[in-house]
Amino acid sequence: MTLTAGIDVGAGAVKVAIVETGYCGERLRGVCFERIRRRTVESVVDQAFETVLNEVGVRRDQLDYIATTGEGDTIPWRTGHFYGMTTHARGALFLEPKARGAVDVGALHARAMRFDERGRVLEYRMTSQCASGSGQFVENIARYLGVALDEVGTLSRKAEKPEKVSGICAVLAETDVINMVSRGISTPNILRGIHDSIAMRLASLARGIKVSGTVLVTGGLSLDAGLVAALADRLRDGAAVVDVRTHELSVHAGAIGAALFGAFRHEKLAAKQPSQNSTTFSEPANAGGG
Amino acid sequence: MNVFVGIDLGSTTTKAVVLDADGAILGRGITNSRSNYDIAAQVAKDEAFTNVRFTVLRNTLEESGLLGGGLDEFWGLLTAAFELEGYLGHLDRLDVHCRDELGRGHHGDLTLPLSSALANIVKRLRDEAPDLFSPGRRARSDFFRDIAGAGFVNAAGEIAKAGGPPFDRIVGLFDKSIIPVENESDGRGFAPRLSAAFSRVTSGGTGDKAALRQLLNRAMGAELQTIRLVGTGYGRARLPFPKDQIRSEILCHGLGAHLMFPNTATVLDIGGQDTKAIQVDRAGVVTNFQMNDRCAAGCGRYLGYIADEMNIGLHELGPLAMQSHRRVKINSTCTVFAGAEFRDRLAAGDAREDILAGLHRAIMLRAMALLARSGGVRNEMTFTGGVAKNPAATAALRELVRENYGDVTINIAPDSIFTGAIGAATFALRDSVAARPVQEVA
Amino acid sequence: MSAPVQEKIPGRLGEMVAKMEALYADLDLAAVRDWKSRGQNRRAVGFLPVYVPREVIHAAGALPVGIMGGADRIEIVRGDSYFQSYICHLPRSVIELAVVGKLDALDGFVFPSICDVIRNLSGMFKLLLKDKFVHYLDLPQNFDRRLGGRFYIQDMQHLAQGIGRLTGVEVTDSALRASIKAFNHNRAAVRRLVAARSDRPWEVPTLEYFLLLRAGYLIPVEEHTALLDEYLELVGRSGRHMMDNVRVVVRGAFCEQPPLGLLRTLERAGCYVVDDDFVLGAHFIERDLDERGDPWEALAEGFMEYSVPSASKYDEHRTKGSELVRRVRDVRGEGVIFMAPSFCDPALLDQPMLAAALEKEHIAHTALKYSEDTGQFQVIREQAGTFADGLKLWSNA
Amino acid sequence: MSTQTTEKDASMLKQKEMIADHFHALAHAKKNGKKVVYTFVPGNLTELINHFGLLPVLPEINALQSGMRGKSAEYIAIAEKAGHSEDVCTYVKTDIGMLKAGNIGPTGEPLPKPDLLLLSYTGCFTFLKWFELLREEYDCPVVMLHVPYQADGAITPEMRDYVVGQIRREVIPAFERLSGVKYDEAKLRAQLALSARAEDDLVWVLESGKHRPSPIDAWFGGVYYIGPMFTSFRGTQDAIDYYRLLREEIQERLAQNLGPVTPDGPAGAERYRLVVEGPPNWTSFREFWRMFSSEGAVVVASSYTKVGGLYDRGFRHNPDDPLGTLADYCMGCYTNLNFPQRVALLESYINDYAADGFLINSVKSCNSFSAGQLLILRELEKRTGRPGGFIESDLVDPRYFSAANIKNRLESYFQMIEARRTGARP
Ligand SMILES: Nc1ncnc2c1ncn2[C@@H]1O[C@H](COP(=O)(O)OP(=O)(O)O)[C@@H](O)[C@H]1O
Ligand SMILES: Nc1ncnc2c1ncn2[C@@H]1O[C@H](COP(=O)(O)OP(=O)(O)O)[C@@H](O)[C@H]1O
Ligand code: SF4
Ligand code: SF4
Ligand code: SF4
Repeated sequence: MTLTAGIDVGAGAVKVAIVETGYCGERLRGVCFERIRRRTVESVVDQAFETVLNEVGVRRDQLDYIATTGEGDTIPWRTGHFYGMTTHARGALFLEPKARGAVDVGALHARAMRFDERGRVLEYRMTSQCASGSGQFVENIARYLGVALDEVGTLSRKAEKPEKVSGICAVLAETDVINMVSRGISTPNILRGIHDSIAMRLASLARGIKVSGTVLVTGGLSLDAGLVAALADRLRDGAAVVDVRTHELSVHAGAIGAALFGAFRHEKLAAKQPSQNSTTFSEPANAGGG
Repeated sequence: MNVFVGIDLGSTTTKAVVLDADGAILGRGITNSRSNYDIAAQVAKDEAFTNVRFTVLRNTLEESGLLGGGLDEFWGLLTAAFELEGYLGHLDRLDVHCRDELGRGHHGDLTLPLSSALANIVKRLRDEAPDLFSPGRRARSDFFRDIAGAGFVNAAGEIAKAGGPPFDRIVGLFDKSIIPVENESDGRGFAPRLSAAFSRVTSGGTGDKAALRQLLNRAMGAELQTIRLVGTGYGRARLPFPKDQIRSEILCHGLGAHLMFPNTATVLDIGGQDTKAIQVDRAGVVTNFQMNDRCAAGCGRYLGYIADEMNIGLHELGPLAMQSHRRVKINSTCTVFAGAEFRDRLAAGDAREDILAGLHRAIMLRAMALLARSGGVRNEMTFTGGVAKNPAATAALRELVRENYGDVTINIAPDSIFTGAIGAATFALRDSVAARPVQEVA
Repeated sequence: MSAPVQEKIPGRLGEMVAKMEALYADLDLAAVRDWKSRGQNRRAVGFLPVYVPREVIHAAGALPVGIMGGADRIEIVRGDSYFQSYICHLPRSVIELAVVGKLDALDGFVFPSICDVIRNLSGMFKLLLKDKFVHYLDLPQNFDRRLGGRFYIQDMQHLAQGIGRLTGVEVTDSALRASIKAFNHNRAAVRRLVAARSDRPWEVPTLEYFLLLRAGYLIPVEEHTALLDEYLELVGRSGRHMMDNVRVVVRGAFCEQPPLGLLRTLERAGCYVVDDDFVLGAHFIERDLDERGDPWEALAEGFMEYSVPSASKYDEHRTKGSELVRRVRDVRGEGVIFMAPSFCDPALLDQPMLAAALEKEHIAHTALKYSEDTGQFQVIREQAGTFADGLKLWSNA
Repeated sequence: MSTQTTEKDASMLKQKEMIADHFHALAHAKKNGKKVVYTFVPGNLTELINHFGLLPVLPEINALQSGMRGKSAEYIAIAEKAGHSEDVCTYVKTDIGMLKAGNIGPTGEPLPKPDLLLLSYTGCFTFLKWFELLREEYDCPVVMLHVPYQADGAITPEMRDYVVGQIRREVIPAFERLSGVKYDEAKLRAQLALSARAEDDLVWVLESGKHRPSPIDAWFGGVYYIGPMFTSFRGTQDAIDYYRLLREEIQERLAQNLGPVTPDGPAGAERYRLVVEGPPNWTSFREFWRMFSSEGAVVVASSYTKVGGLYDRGFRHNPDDPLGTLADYCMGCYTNLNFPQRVALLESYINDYAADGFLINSVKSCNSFSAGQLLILRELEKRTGRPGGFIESDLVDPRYFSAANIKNRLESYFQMIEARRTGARP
């Protein structure tokens, strides 16, 4: 049995997952999500890591592999690092075994990837210079509209006549939104308009890599049902049928994927140098587990 | 008194300026732009009118000699109390709206805890208010949203930590309620507010109350007759005025800058979401202009994101950046990424002030490109818009202009943020002069 | 995140790298000024990427100087005022360099016809630098000897005459043959470098490889050949170790060059670049040219028959896809990274065709965009890293 | 007023009919055994294509029409899905998208596949990539006609020989092979003579903009006027008839001192006379036009109406030198002029047409037009002293048409002209 941790350091939040792999397959032992909110990244990582270790009752030294992802390659005590799209794909596959594609929408960037049944990334795209398809965008708009982030999705789904958002810029769109409010457009219609415009960008990312079949939305915005619905609509009007899903643990996909790859790598390394790593494989390592 | 009004409805702030028939500035008003443009324009205009009345009042007081050497002190107390009254009025309405929100039944089990958290916060804000508005305490934002928002968030943080309802939920109340608060007018009006302020000040027993009150009433009664009003700015298309009372902000900024500094040849205006480079001739007529394209990178909002990230006020950014000795080179990126960029640089070991200095320079570099596009920097140059209030931005501008154009006089007025409104008000004045003969014939 | 710092390299190799870095960083063209000051009436002629017959400039007695933009080393103040946001970055920095006088050491400029941006830039130079020699080299896209070949020779001869007017040198056939010879030597040395790097990329890091080629754009060709030889000699003995990196081929960067930080980022993210089109003008002809016959014919043949493909050259025989596949196989590349400058129409429009060819052969590929002044590499690191992860994790799984 | 509308309709109806016939012929090309050649607008060899009885398809025109019909967004999305970058020319992407969506032409009838791609690339490198891409899709032969650039501001004998040589040795033989028709120089001369006749009328129409008020809008209206001449009708009797009708209608308006007719009816008083550089936007064409017409702004001359030839600068197809004249035509189009030439041309328009100012509409798609336009702006301001304006949009990508932004700039620009005209008032 192998016990590994994945730490996903994002622009907006730190996510940690603990995974156990063994004869009975892969088991997610615990997760933790901590928004950074103007704190130093190190302190947030430490806190999140401690929290989840306590929760699942595991000590640091019992971990076989600590895998980082996202901006986590600055964490000195990691065992190894995997890049964001590698881990999100793997995490998505874990959460939704049917998925062959994932769209990850984080605070600043959005990514789309297509992968095979083992989680091997076949193709991917991500946004770069411009934040117009990102979580931060939604956060700003929500703030303008006075809507809490976790209500955004519900409200957006109530839209009857979504308002078209013309501009591309996430900053100028704030003014657009003010205009809409002053024209008496309802909050749901505005939100859905915003969601549609983000979804359009995401869909073009996803289409660019020809996703099809089941696609899991991961990252922070997976919690936003309105965006997920908008994306599903957008991807539906193409030729290929795309089944867009989300999972309550979607936001942890990166961390989960990192932990799983940590295990994968650990086993590969162990196979290469069995003597050195043998202790890690001994039964007592399991003591803390449940 | 006949007055001419200019309103500049910016993407971030709305400004109003009142002129008399000779073109002298009588008053200025500013508020943050909000979803209801009519209200924003109205509030700015009210503020400007209040400003006019205060000017009148001050003159009256001086003439009366009633307070002698105590005038300045009394004046300080009265203006502070007046602001405090305004603040408290807003706070009342914030309280009401928050309660309404709680009453809507979305909050389930949290309704009660949220309600008591709210009561706690409002009480706190009330208690802290007099101190915030005591005379001599400057350097705070001009806007209720910012002042109350900061206090609210801080208090919410403490309450949440002490086992109260979750932080997000408490702050959510504020976010929801601030919009209606901003979108309804003050209700109370100038006179009652001044009167309440007066009572506050005189409760201590300063001077001859009755005589003072009489003077006050006279000043408040002064009739202000708006002859003509011109609107401009980002939101001008939505202003509730007829088309002939609307001017492009380019023209207004050009003219405004010319009026403030008659030798102006080049104008740079950096607002919240747009940057304009304007060339004017000797009469203040625009001969060329360039604006940023559909990307808001490098505008004032960029600094807003940084201030948010650092949890400090906009006015504190510049002074902090000025402490830098080793500027970090930054290629200005997306406004939304500003916070992340800042955090990244911190993580890479750069000092706060050095990063800030780099960010300010990056913004100014973008402005330099626009300036070059519009025909370069000519002597003299006037820098306007909200960002001109930021000393690090102006320092970066001076440096870049010197490096690229040599010795050029750069004008920055303390009230540069009103430039567009001054231009608009002057157009109002000129239009009415030009229109009069036509009306007589007709 | 800021670009990772390169560790110091000891010894003579370190000195050489430092010298190349200094050449790279020298936006004022001190090396060119220095060369000019060492002789009477010396002239230097700048050229833009890619397909420029440097032999002609050389034979006309001028120093050919490659202009590759300003990378991330200059602040663009005026350049942006000439170009909208949706035009690639290179012309901004070139204009910036020109208008602030950093190209003053150059007496003339050659603009090869590789895209509309460079084409229009030639006209802008005509308007802005009225007293300089500006030549637009209209490379033939018709590869028939009697048509395109003839036109190209006429065009090169115009160029030779133009430079000749600057230097007072007439380009004779024998002078041109001598130039071809000098460049043949250089081409051979570059081929050795290219081969060494694809063989042992850990010995020749991308950064040094790039700087080496780049140096050839600023110093006389004979010196550059010597520099290449010495470098190869030294790295062969440097004892640099191999890392667990994947071998990738990079395409699209033939014109605007990626910043150094980006090159480092690629390696840090786990990629050895074993073949690329950086500084392509330094090795666009992959073999020696005829040194005995008509030298103009030899040069024309060089471009028309033996020049490497790029998005700027018409793919007459529809072979660019198979060429790329062959190249990937030759250098044992595990995948291809398409890395084009933002808004570069030729490179970006080429990609889907090349990608299709790779897909047919099941060669992995990915695409990144950059500009010469890209300052943030997270996105690039993540994309390149994911690509490397994919190849690495699954290599023998 | 009503007579005027019907008269206007005559030329418009004629053009509509010509276009409909052409697309109908295309739709039935294969059935009727007709061979199809795809080629580009600038410097097109229409007479030669018609000469061999081949049918021309101009993908740029299809892209433009897709933009006007509101289809381009969808097509661009399809092309981006197929791996095309957001950054590149949207004409290409619209065309590729249309192809992948079934190749339905602007009239709703299907377009035939090409039997040959004539890659005559005048003034734009993207053309080269475009046909390389189409070659991948259609797997058909390509003829390259490399048209050299007027780098030094003139067409040299070498350039002319090069182009004539390519036409003679490569284009004509390829057409002969494809059509089975022999090249007949006498016939081509006759065609070219017809071209020249219509060209005279087109020039007359374009130059009517010198009149005050201008009876035409030489940009928004101009794009309709150049249609037949720049596309597949040059050298046909239809084109001659069309331009004759058009000329008569405009003559009528001139006589009555009327301004242009806009989609919303006759234009109001002429307040601003403008020279415009750059192509228009097609996706919001009417809205865009309205931003001008509602302010009384009329475009009196434009460079876009010269992308298919600088007839107003004296060029006519010359029957006496058939291949030479085709070569000159290829090399003489606006985007094949070098910068000093472009600036000089615009400068003369500003003066000759007594413009109050000039405006650049910079389109994101087109590097050929856009790269360096800001220098053109500056040079023109310097040389003419008249105010320049600058707006940005795209040809067919609606994502790059920000109405509010453009309106804001235009209004500011017009007000600036007004303010400069009236000078400072007390
Ligand atoms: N409940 C929620 N509903 C909608 N969006 C949310 C919610 N919680 C978080 N988010 C969004 O998720 C983003 C953070 O996502 P994450 O994937 O963690 O980003 P990163 O990895 O870049 O830090 C935030 O910017 C926020 O917009
Ligand atoms: N007190 C201040 N100190 C420093 N900067 C300020 C201050 N007030 C406003 N700003 C800057 O000015 C910008 C708003 O400028 P403003 O001219 O009001 O914009 P607009 O006209 O678009 O509404 C803000 O984004 C901020 O960067
Ligand atoms: S358009 Fe807006 S969101 Fe995009 S880079 Fe510019 S400022 Fe950022
Ligand atoms: S980067 Fe591309 S578009 Fe730009 S100049 Fe070079 S080849 Fe032309
Ligand atoms: S780049 Fe310009 S000329 Fe070339 S195809 Fe695109 S729009 Fe046409």
